[in-house]
Amino acid sequence: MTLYTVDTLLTLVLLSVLFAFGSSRVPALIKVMAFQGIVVSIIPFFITPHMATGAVIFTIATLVIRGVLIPLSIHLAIRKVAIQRDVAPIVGYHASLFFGLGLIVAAAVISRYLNIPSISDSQLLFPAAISLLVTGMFLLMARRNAIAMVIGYIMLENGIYLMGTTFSVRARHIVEFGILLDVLAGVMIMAVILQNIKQTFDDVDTSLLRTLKE
Amino acid sequence: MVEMVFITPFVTGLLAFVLPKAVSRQLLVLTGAVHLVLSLLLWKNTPQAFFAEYFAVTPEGLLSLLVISLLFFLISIYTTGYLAAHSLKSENIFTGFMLLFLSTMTMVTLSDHIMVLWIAIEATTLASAPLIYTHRSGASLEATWKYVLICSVGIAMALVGSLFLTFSMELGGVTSAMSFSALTPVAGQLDPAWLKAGFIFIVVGYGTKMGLAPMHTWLPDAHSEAPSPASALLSGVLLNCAYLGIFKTNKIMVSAGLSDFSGTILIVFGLLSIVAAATYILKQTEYKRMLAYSSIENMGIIALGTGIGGLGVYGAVICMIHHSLIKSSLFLSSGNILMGYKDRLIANTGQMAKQMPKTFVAFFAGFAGISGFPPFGIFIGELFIIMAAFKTGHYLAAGIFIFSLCVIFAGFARQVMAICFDTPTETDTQPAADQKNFLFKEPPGMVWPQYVLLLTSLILCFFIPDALYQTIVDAVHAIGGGLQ
Amino acid sequence: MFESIVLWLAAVLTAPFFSAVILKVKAFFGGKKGPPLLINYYTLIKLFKKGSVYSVSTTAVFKMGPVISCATALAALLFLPMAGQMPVISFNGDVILVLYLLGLGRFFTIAAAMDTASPFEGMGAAREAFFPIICEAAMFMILIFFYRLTGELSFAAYFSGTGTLGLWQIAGPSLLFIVIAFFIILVTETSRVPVDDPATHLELTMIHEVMVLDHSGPDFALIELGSFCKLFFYAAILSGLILPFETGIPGAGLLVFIAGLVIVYLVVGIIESTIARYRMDKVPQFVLTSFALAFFATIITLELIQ
Amino acid sequence: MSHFFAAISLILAGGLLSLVFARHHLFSRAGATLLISAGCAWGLGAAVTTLMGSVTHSVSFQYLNLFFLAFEMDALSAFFLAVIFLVCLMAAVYSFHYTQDAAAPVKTAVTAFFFSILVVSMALVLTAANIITFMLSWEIMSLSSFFLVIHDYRKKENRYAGYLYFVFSHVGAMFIFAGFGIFYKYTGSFGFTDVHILTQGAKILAFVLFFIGFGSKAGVFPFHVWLPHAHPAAPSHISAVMSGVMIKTGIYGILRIYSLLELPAPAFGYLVVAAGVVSGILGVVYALGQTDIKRLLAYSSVENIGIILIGMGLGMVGVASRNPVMAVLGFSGALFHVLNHALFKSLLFMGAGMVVHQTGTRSMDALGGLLKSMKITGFAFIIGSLAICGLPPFNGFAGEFVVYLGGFQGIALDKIPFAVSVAAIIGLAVIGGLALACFTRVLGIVFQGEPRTEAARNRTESGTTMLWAMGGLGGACVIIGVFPGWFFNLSLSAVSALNLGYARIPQAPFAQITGHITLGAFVIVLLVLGMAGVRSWFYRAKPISRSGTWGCGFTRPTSRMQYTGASYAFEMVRFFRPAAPIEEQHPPVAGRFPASTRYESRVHDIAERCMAPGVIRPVQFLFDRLRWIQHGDIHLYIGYILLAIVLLLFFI
Repeated sequence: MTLYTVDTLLTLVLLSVLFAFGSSRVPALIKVMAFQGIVVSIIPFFITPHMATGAVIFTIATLVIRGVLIPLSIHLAIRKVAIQRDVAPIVGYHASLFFGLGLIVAAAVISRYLNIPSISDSQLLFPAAISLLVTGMFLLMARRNAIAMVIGYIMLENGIYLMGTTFSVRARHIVEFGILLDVLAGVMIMAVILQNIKQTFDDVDTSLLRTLKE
Repeated sequence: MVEMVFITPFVTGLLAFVLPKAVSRQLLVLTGAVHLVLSLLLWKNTPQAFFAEYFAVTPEGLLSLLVISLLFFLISIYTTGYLAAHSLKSENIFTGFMLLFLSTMTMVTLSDHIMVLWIAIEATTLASAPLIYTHRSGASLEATWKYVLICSVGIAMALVGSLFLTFSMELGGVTSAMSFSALTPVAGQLDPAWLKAGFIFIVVGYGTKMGLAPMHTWLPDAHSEAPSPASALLSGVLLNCAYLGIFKTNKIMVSAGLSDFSGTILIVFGLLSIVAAATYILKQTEYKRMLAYSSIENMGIIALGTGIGGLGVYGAVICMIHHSLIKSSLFLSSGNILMGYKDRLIANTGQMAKQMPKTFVAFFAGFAGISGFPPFGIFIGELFIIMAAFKTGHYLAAGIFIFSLCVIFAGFARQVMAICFDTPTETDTQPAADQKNFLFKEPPGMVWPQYVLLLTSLILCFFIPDALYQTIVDAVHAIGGGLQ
Repeated sequence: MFESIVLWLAAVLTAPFFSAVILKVKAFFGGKKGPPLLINYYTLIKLFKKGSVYSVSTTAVFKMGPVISCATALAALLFLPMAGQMPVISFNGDVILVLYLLGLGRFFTIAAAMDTASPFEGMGAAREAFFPIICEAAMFMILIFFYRLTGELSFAAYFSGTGTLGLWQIAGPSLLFIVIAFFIILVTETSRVPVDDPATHLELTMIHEVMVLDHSGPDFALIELGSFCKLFFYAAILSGLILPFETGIPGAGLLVFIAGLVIVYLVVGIIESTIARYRMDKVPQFVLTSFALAFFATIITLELIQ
Repeated sequence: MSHFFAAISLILAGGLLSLVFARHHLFSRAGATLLISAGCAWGLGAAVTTLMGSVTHSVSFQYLNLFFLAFEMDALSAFFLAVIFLVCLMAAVYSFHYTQDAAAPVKTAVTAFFFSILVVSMALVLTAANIITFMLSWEIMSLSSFFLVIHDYRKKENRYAGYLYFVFSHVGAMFIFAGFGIFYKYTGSFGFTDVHILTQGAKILAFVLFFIGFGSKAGVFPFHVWLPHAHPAAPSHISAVMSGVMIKTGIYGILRIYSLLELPAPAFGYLVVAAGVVSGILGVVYALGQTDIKRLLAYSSVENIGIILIGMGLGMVGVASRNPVMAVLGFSGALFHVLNHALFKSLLFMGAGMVVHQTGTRSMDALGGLLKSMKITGFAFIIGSLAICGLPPFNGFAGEFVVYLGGFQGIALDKIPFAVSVAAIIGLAVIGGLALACFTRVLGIVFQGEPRTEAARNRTESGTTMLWAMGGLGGACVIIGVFPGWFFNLSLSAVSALNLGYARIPQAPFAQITGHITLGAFVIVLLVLGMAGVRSWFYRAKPISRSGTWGCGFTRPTSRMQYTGASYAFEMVRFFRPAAPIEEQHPPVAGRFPASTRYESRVHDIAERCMAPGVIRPVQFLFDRLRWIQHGDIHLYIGYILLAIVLLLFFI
């Protein structure tokens, strides 16, 4: 039963990945990201049959931060910065979409061959994590829109979190929480920078940020 | 009470946001002094940490901690003069984040748990980002943006690497705490494949922060855009903190018997960084960027020495200490130059020997030291590294290293001599060229910190107190370095 | 020893006489009676009687010039074995000393010439500095040749007693090259035709003569005497080379030696009256040939000896 | 050894004192001069006693808790030390009046300070007995001399010179580093003791590396480019020290390494002789082409280094071909020439310094006729010139004579050694002739004839200590030239420290050689005196009148009609044209009554010409290809991170 739910959740994650690849508008991207954050952070509930209260509290905290606070901060950043809505792709959407599909397949194949310690026997966990990682990287590298890049970073972090689920349920939550705070603070600072970028260049196209070079 | 050392600056940093400017300046120096005292105490009697699982006093950590607090103290003194001469719009934010930055870096040096180390290092990024953006210019904004994003991504990689370490623990059936001190003895049981993968991710991740090519890309921008005291901190100690992460991980690799693997990777990154530095120093037009690239070079040298092992590790540690001392003094002097000439371009400076004799002495001595001339310590470090490279048969590495050193020196010397001796070319700086209109009078507070730093390096080149020597030796032995 | 000193004195005294031979030969070719054979003595005495006029530009160096150039020439003769006799002084390496002594003389001749601030003398000095460089190289090549044969490094070993004869026996053919090379060196060092023409009247084309334009009276006499001795020095070497016959009779050796000298001087005279001087830029090649000859000779001997 | 360190600390004290009391100009100068010269004298004494006793002192201090700074003074070091202290003593004395312009007292003090550092570091280089010590003092030596080169940084050419010198010395030091690296690989220790255990190949490689490294300091031909720029830039007493002794530290290095390697490979000898002949001939040819008097002297240092190398090379060939006489003659001749060159070259630089100091110009063609007004300087310079041309009875001859004898020893050998010896002898002969031309030129253009410009008109010499120094050095040149015996024995005992495997070198046969030199000297001196007597006898009561030089028909010769240095040297330089390209600039003479025209010619240094296209441009090209990496686009920056990871993952 639990394994089934876990797999469905992970499929949702993969779906969000595809959306992320395909979506051309920043708000949509944010929604995808928020959804993804929620899904990712409730997974531990289903992986571990009976959780300690600490784990429960921590997972809820994660849910709040990943699912609410982070998307909210980005959203506010956009609100402040009346943004132009296109993510300004370097790689086109269709190409990205196909890349995403290929990526998921590749991730699944690779993780077959890897010898991964896992307390959940879900086959999708690791592939999903990898594809989240790479998605983040992809958005960071293939979108000129600064907001899209920040979102990419967040997806990267989501992926890492997913990869660490197995570890996080065992580890001291204080440590996990520290990581989480770091991510949050990082996103906050990025949001601030986004606003400043907008104010200085009244645009968030990072192609404007190429003055410092040799 | 180990934690006090980083909690104190954290608290004072928070205070500095709210206190009036003058007070917070004093607070900066005061905290520096207190921090210095605390870390000296820590060094004298290495106590147990309260959260023993997360924090511990390790020799390599102690070394960087001592360097950090000495540097910060001197830099804070310089900073007061700097802030007096150079009014910032948001001074409190500057001072506050300086202190937070100090606290996070201290945390790095003391943290023993893999994840805590990661948290601390990521925290340094976040604490230093506002420092880079102090000038509120478009360029500084870009620099900050690149700094935050690239470093965050890089360090995220380091987090992945740390996770891989946990995997290797799982597979190896190691149930000890995730602290370096706990893992090092049992490293043999760890699953080698995941360990290697973890090392790769961690080296790339922390290497991004340390400024190893090709992940160094943020470094010259950030260091050149930040106000000079901040650049001095970034270049002098932040890089060491990142190096600490690699160093500790390498410790595990060595005791797991994978030193060849890790060594080769470190050597490659080291050489790449040195060559990259040579590439950009050769025709550099801005002196702060030049210094930044020279930091990349020195980080490369340190990585190279660590990778070579044996005497090279000793050389690397010596290089690390002296690079911090000398490079921070150089950045402070560059601050004076910037104030004097109001220009970042080397072409618009000149005749510093006449205009700013005190700064000139500091700057030139720093240059001589950083390019491996005695009586400054980097000379010894480079000597040892070269010797070790030959000893261990890394002839190609030694060749590339020596060649790049020559190229770097050629470039560096030309720029520095242009700054110090040439007559300014641009017409708009002609007034700056003659003494009357040359406004910047070097206040002692902005000169003798450099002298103290250089003097320390000079003394350490000839005499290392036994206690410090013992610490170094412990650190070196920890990753299988020898002294012969 | 005593004979050596006597011979040395004789050489110094007769050097002017032999130079007069050249003049006679030239006169003969010119179909003239020519000056008496003692002409040079008359000139010297006349000069010694005169006073001097010194240029205001000159310094003490100008006065040192004649003294030292003459002294070096005399010193060179001290080391030279004549008529198969041992020289006054001889030790291993005296050859090098002699060559450098001549260099010393040259140094001061040039210095004295530069002292006058005259463009022509400067020109002559430049040439005087240039050509002997190649001569020295050739001389040392010849020394290498001799050393290779004898293993000795002194004139005495080459030209006294049966030394020369021995040389001919070991390496006759290549010694011919040496003789020619030596003759070229003689012509260059003593600035005769075809390198330089002592009888020319155009300063632009002079080498040695132009350098001494400003010397007068006894100074000039010393210079003349010095150049006579220098010529005698090389001629003596050549005569030793071409007539290496060692007869037991004491007088005969001397006669042979004098005969050799006369031959050399005659040849110099004949060349001087038959060949025109070379253009200045041809001279270096000409001098280089002497080096080439000596080098060639040495190479051949390498074959011969093994 | 304690004496040695006492002397060194005295010298250092002098430098510091001058720095501390920089404001009190006279005091700081006097104090520096006194202390430094006292220290030099003391050190000289210590060195000479060591040399005559030919004992080895050694001492070592702990360094960085585990390593040692080891010092050792054997006969070889002592010999070089004696030379250095002697010349530096004279230079210190000279500097007192030379640096008396109170315009920039601080700068003077700084110069004195770095001068003392230079002296001390040179002394330490010569006594260093392990890698760390050696490199430490070596680098300090380079650094301090660099500051001396750029002491007058307002001139652009001085800055260029300083830069060139800085880079060259650093690159050279890197080669030395590499050489020591090879040592360390095999010995595993920083000491020099068991270097001989290296393998044959390693020894040869190390020797080549060291030869390049030390050669770039000594000014061996292709690596000499910095020298003619740097030496003139320094103040003259410093130029004297740099040209006279500092470059000798390179020679010392080569000798020391050779003796450490204990490998009698003939290849070393061939290499060294070849380098020597090339440096010697080209050095003097370029010297002949110079118009700047100090540059000329610098180039002639390259020439003399060539002579020294020829001697050393002959020695090495001698060792290789088991001919002890040749070996000893070669090495001792080279060492003897080290001493002699130090003396006369510093003498010449001091003379040039006096000229430049008084006339304010270094261009020879602006000078002339100085001998009339600067008697002492002029005659000192004449003595120096005679000595540097290797003419008897001066010290230059004594050294070259011994080298010649060594070369002729090689003639008796066959195959390559024979060819090498021939090259050496002919090379020496040509060098001697060219040097004669070169220095008659300097004399004639600078000191003789008539002043060519106002700069040279009735300039008198001043500065007592400067004259003392020159007088002392000139005297030394004559004394060594006439009585070389004792000094030659010093170099002999230095040779015995080279551990060539000859138990101890008998001095009798060499005493014979020096005896011959003395004999020759006496002959020439007596004859000259006699001739002078004859001359004065003929001149007694004779009318002596003075008038203008006969202008060969020109009624009104002017001083500008004098033969210039360029035209004096032109033919000779053109003889070596491919190696010494001459660049001429003159507008074509036009019209029936041509207007006043101009003519310039300069002789180019082939090595300097090839440096830019041969070395610098390729390096710059290589690195320019890499510059695009830092192109400012964050997306690709992140890409680098990914790339690095992906590439590395393949190696698991």
